Amino acid sequence: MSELSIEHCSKYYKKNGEPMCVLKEADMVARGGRFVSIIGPSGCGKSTLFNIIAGLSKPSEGRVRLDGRDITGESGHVGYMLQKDLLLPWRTILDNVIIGLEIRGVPKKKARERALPMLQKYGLKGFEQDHPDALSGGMRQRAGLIRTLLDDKDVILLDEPFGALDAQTRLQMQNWLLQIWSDFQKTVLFVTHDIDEAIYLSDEIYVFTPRPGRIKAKIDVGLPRPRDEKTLMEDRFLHLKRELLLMLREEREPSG
Amino acid sequence: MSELSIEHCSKYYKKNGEPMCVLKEADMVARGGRFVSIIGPSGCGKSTLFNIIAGLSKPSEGRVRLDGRDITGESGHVGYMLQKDLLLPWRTILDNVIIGLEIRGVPKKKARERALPMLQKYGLKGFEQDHPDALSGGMRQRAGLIRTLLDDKDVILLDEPFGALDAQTRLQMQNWLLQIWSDFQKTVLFVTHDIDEAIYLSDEIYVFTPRPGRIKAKIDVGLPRPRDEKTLMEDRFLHLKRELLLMLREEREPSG
Amino acid sequence: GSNSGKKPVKDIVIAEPVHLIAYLPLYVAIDKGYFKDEGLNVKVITATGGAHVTSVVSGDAWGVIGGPDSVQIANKGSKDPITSVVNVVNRANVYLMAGKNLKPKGTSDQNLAAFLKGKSIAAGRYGGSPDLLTRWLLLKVGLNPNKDVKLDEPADATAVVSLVAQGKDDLANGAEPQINEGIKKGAWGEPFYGFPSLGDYAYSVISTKESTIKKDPETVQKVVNAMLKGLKLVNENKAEAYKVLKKEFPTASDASLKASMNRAYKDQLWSKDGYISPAAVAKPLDVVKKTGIYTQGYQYSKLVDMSFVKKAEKK
Amino acid sequence: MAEKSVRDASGPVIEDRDREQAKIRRRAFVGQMIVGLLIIFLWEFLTWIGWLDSYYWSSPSTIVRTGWVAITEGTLLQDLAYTSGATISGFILGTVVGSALGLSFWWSDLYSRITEPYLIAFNAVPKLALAPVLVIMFGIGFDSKVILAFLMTVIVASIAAYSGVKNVDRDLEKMLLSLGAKRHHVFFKVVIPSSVPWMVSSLKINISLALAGTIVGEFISSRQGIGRMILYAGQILNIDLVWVGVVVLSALSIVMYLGTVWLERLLMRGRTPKS
Amino acid sequence: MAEKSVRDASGPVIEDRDREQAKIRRRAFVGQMIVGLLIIFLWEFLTWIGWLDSYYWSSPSTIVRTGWVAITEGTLLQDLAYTSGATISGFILGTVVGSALGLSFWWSDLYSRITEPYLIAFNAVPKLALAPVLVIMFGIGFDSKVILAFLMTVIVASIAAYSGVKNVDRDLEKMLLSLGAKRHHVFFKVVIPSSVPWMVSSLKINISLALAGTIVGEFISSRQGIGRMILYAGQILNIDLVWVGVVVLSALSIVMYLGTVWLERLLMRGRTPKS
Ligand SMILES: Nc1ncnc2c1ncn2[C@@H]1O[C@H](COP(=O)(O)OP(=O)(O)OP(=O)(O)O)[C@@H](O)[C@H]1O
Ligand SMILES: Nc1ncnc2c1ncn2[C@@H]1O[C@H](COP(=O)(O)OP(=O)(O)OP(=O)(O)O)[C@@H](O)[C@H]1O
Ligand SMILES: [Mg+2]
Ligand SMILES: [Mg+2]
Repeated sequence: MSELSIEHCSKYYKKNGEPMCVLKEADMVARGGRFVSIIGPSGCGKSTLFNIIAGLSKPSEGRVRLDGRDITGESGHVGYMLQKDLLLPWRTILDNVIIGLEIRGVPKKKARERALPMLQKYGLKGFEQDHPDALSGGMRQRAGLIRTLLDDKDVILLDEPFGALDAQTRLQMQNWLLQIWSDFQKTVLFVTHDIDEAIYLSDEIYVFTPRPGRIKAKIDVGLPRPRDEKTLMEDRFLHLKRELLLMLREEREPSG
Repeated sequence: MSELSIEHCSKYYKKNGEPMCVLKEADMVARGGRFVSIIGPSGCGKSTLFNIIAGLSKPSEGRVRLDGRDITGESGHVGYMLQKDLLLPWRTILDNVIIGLEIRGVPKKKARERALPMLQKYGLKGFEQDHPDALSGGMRQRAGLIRTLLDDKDVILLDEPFGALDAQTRLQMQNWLLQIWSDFQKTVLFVTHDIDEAIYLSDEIYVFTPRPGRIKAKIDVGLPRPRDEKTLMEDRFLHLKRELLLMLREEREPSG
Repeated sequence: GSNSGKKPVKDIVIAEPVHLIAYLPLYVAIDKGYFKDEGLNVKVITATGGAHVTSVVSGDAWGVIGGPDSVQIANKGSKDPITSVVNVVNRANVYLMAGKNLKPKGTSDQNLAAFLKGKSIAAGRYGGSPDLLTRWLLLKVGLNPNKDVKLDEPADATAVVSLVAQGKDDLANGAEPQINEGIKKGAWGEPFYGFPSLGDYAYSVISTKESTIKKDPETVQKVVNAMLKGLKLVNENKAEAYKVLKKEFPTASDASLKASMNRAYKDQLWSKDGYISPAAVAKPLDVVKKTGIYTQGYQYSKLVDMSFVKKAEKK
Repeated sequence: MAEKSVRDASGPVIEDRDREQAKIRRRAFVGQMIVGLLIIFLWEFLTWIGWLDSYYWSSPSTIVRTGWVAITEGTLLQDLAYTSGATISGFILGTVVGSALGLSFWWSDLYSRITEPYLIAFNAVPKLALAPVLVIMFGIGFDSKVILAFLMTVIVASIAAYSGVKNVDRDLEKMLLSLGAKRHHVFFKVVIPSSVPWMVSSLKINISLALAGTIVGEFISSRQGIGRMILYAGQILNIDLVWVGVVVLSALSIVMYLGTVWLERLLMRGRTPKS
Repeated sequence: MAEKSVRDASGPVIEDRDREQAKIRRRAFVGQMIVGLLIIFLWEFLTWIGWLDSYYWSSPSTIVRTGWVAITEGTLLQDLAYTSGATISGFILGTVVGSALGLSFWWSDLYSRITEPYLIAFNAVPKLALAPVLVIMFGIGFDSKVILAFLMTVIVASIAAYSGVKNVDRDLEKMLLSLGAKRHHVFFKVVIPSSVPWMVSSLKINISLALAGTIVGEFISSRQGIGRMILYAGQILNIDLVWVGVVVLSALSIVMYLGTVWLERLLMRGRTPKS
């Protein structure tokens, strides 16, 4: 039940000699076991923020804390699924998903035994021994997600994991993710472009402004759990959807 | 106002010596100027079908006709935006989008003049001289779409063009695509995973079964045009959405 | 060769700069088992670019067959100089050939000077004995090798023939089998000048390190003994010598080998007694001095040690 | 043309990449044979009618005859074994050490930038020029040939591996780091495997460089080997024998080339080619 | 450590890749200088105290002295100009022709498969062995050195370009075809540009091969050039002068290497490195 807090994080790059701000004073808290989504236009610094949280990039200012401990710039504390699928083309799918376990020193054989049922359960049955090239985009993304989940961290960052999945699998994966989340009590930070998805999955939604990314609003979803497909037709759902659509339309005017 | 018809197309691969069917007896007609969407689970052969239509791959059986003319195996008759963004990393964005014009022999300078306003209009202002690496995923996809549109074909195949776009741009692009489509009377074949998107954009929706891909249903949307954000809350819209969700859930059972 | 398992066999390596018909006495001594009889197992390695001498200096080879001049040059500044112990080739084995339709009036210095001036010469590799001798001759007849003639100095013996054959050069220097090949090819006729006319000339001698002579004089003696036997056979038994030659150069044509042998005997190429006379050493060292390759002096007594040859003769 | 093949087919056309590849391989083999025979035939013919001077160009039939003599009366086969032994040893050594070196550059940008020009300078020094010095350093035995073959290959291998290292996808690195990987994990699990195609791409160049290194070593000093045979043949103006050496070397290099192709396939196994 | 640098910063830390790169470049340069000076110092010292035999190893001070004599009284500078001229000409020729050849393999799998082993075999033949034939074919002038430098580089360049061709993303090809491109469009707009990194990766290897080719050409026959000087020095066992040649060649190859680095940067300009 880890709590992740982002305190006043900013990120500047230098572009052609000029400093450029891509993320501005982000303040967020993901309380233990909560499902928090981030919605924002492309290029507003969502992946940058995730890189900072995962310790892969240092913020220009601000801190990241996990259960109060300062983890700014340190990697390995949170699970992170990057935006690209990033499967290693020379490994089979099975060997791709166990790489996190391998790093933690789990013997290959044991790691494979642990991963195999998961692959088979989540639609990669028969593809365990194939190389990523042989899979369609959706399948690759699934493998990437399974790899992150096998890493078994309390806080998981998911950068548009379902962006490339088809509608069916998407729904299936959404439910499955909710299942995992409630079973394992993980804190999830989730980037998505899909308003339905954000509302359906989250406890809270952060809405970002266009570049330089700033938090524009924080919305409490407040829909009862467990949720299912009927949730999508509920009034509260449709109300939130309209609200978000409006917020995003507002955003659009200055940029268009 | 070109009409595209796919007649009984199938595709077999040989995998480990065994023939494997990835697309089975697809029969489709996209009448001139219509907007036709395809929804189906990942790996069901949607990209395979598009490759066949674009003449990049030959069907194992069946024919493709454009306005009655057999174009099976011939490329260059339809506009095609592949699933990956496929921007050339060594060209600037501006030079990337004009490549189709270059191929048709338009002088570079003229091509640039034609492309520049389009880039600026559709959210790539200031990035014309950047290389694709410097752009976020969404921006790259936009550039790819602009490239396809500049190619100026009557029939356009779009393989999940908005899969990587954020919700705002997505809505914006959807409307913009509808604009283009009605202005230029293009016939559009559109692959998507987003049910909302499919209903919002299309005249007709084809639903595919999982691999081997077969056409499971054809749905007439029948929503009045022009459509706007209010359409998303209409009864007919919600009804169609529920219907499609059910259809996809049915599909899920045997595969899960 | 004959085999003897009586004495413990010692392995010895002798480095040669090229694999040459002129070194026949060495090959004969190996083939006929003269070294074996002395309890030595001799192997010959070919080492180019000056490496034949350095391999002795570095201790990889026991001895070297080559000119005493190159030995003296290598000795400059060395703490363990190389010393020559037995003579093998006692004539300057180099000839000058002229392309067709070219002929000097005579071989006097004036005639040669007049003939050579302005000609282009395909000489051997720069710094090699044929090349140095040619330069030396040019200086001797009063020409400047760098100005009055054009010297092409290919590293490869065959190139000398092709340069003249193609008319790119007027003259060439060289030895057998080049002479015969050039005649066959129609590049030139018989040589118009032969350096063997210089008389005794220590062209190829066998040398080893001073420390070897001090520490292991027995082995030096054995090598000298065997070499003298080899020289004797070559000088006295032409038929046997030819057999060994044929064996050593199996792919060369009979005509070419015969021509080489004939010229060698005609010019008394091989030393009769293995003795390196002070006059024979003086000539090559004069060549390197005049051509500016090595201008410091030398001491015959330091460069040459004839005690082993003398001891062998006494027996 | 593309249309026809579809129309004429009676049943459905099943795309089978493996079989197509096999077909191309077979055709290429036949083509190679034809080209080879054509070269031999033209060579023989042109020297026979005198268009090429047979003194310099020899002729295939003469070369075969001379080669036969070299095998039966000379030591061609031992020479061949000597040369190929040294080449293969040097090649393996050079490729392994060079690849390790190139990969090690991943660890520090500073270290790699400092080291690289020295390696290049060292590589560029023509070994034959160093004959007297090399004898001192490496001696005159079999080892010295192996060392020269090694020296010829090690730089190319290291540059290839370094190119691979520089082209590693940084995002893969990020992904691994996010899984809590240390740098050595990234190195062994991402950097090395993703550099393999680059390293493999240098094999074909390196095998011929190794051969060249061995030959140079034999030129400098040797009792055996094809290089020594060629040198000797040149000195006694036996141009036919020079050609025997050249032909044997070419054959050897083709055989070794095929060996590297096989090795390449072995190392690239499991990596489906881009389709 | 990583944390500190963030904490200590008073203002926001602005990430600036360009400046970091410049810093590393500067440091690498300093490092190279230090390593170079260290080598020279150790060399001088070890020969001075006698750990290295100064007869073989010469010493930096002796080399400088001998080099000065070679410049003032000899023809070292003309030799240098001759060698570098031939090297650069051969390098440019070989790279251009070789790259064109390698790229041409894209047009036909069959053609490339048939041609490749012959190229490799041809490349593997040590040029020095062919001296007599080469003299006939190319003569003994400046041209023959350029041609040898060309022959050394052309195969490596073609193999590199061919590797690039084989690694072209097929989807890019598809994309272009879907835009109605003919094969020549794909070739010029996709195949060539995406092979550039591969071709560029061969430049560093090729510059030293070109130098080796020139030196070999000078060995075969020359009136000028560093190779001829070294050969001559070795012949007369002037090991100090051999070292002068070696040092000059090394310096030349470092300069040429830096030239290729510059060229590489020029050719790769506009391709943002993977971040
Ligand atoms: N190394 C860098 N140097 C300069 N600018 C950078 C660098 N990395 C990212 N940027 C810029 O930072 C901005 C934010 O990028 P980021 O990838 O975080 O956006 P995002 O919100 O994840 O977008 P998307 O939804 O499209 O993935 C972009 O405009 C990008 O151009
Ligand atoms: N060259 C090939 N050889 C063998 N099988 C292939 C080949 N190309 C594609 N396939 C298989 O064909 C099936 C359909 O692939 P396709 O890319 O058309 O799916 P898709 O519907 O576009 O999926 P997605 O929505 O994930 O993009 C996949 O299972 C894939 O593994
Ligand atoms: Mg992102
Ligand atoms: Mg697809």
